[in-house]
Amino acid sequence: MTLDILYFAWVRERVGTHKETVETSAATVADLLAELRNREERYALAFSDLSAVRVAVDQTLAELDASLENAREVAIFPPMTGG
Amino acid sequence: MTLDILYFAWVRERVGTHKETVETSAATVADLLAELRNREERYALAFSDLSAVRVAVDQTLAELDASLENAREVAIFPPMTGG
Amino acid sequence: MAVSVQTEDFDLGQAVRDLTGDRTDIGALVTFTGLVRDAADGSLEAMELEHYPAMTEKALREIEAQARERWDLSACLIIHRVGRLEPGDRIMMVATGSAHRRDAFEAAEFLMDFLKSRAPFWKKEHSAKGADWVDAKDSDEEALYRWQR
Amino acid sequence: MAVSVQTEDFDLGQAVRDLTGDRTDIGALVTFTGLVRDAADGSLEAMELEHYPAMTEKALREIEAQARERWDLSACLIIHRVGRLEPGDRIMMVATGSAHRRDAFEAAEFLMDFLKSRAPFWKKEHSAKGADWVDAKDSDEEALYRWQR
Repeated sequence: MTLDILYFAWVRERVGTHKETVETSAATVADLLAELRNREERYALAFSDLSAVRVAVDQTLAELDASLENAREVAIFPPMTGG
Repeated sequence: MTLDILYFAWVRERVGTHKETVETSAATVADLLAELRNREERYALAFSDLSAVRVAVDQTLAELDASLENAREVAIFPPMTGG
Repeated sequence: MAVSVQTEDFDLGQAVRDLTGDRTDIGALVTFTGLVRDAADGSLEAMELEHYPAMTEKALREIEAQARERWDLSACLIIHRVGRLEPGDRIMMVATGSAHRRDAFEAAEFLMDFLKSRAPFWKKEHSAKGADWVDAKDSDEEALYRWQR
Repeated sequence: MAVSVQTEDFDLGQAVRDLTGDRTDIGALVTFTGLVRDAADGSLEAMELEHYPAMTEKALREIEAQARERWDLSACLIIHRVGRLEPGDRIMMVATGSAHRRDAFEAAEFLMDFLKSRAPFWKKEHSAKGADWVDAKDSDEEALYRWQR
């Protein structure tokens, strides 16, 4: 499956890109993060503490164990600081 | 003692005046109200239900048993509806 | 730190600009505006606001002082109109500024709860059927309980 | 019923006038304005607001819909700025209008609590010492608990 992955705030800075397209067979968000962590050091650094990371699947907030079935876009970012 | 008495809202309408000056020896607000009630029917009507009446002594909210010692001005009115 | 009792209308944006100016220590600003609400059947013609002039400003200042004592407020404003108003007209406003939103929200609610039943204003509603003094609500009296300590 | 994500500033008074218009069914209107607060030592130079454009409006609309479901709101507005802001600048505002003040106050607090930690915005603070992403506060996460039912 082809997924667009977006990064925001310090996750974006650590990964070094705002957006990339990946080919993956990850079943869940957690699987995808594990796959990325194993790929390169910069991902391992960005996702070293999973409690500091929030995700959205297709523009909706999701848990780490959320399924990626039919997903088109995953966003990974730190806890939000709006308002 | 000489006291200015002010009336507001429907208390004013029932008493029929906004302000009057009375000569009284009432020790408390409750004494004053009793004195007025005995004076004329319109006061008896205005103060028939003391739970519906609020008072201020010298521009400060007070209880019915508040002393009138050194008081200059007493105001009598229904529960307030500001805001 | 301002209190005004007036017949004229006010502008919410301008009032807040006057209050905060160029300050950079206010992170959170809450306002409440009370407006004349028409009856469900559209029968309200006017609302008349009577007050006790010698006491009103003093009462508002005391309520404001209590709010400033309980919360960390960097700015506070109360404007209350008196006289004849029509449906949709602004009746009054409060504004509270603080470093933190919880202080600003709680202080604004506190000011409103006390203004409702501890400031010497009385509302009379005029309609084709006649004029009636607005009854104080038990719920407004009960709203004060939560601020007891 | 309006949501806007924008770089431009907004005017609180105008925003409220646009929202309420000539309506006469709103008795209570609450606004919250968030402003860039300087550091205690005056060292903050700028705040940069990043967001997730494809998600932001959707998230704000969902938060607004939740508020409208829980409270009797006759008007609701969220404006959130993005981009570079300076100390004292307005960051965002919400406005809630209702027949009754408690609904307007609670809904505004609810909107703020959810905007703080459930809308995709991230703040970065710039000072002479460098730039730092603002940490989410535990207290903001805890603030959500009181809305659970």
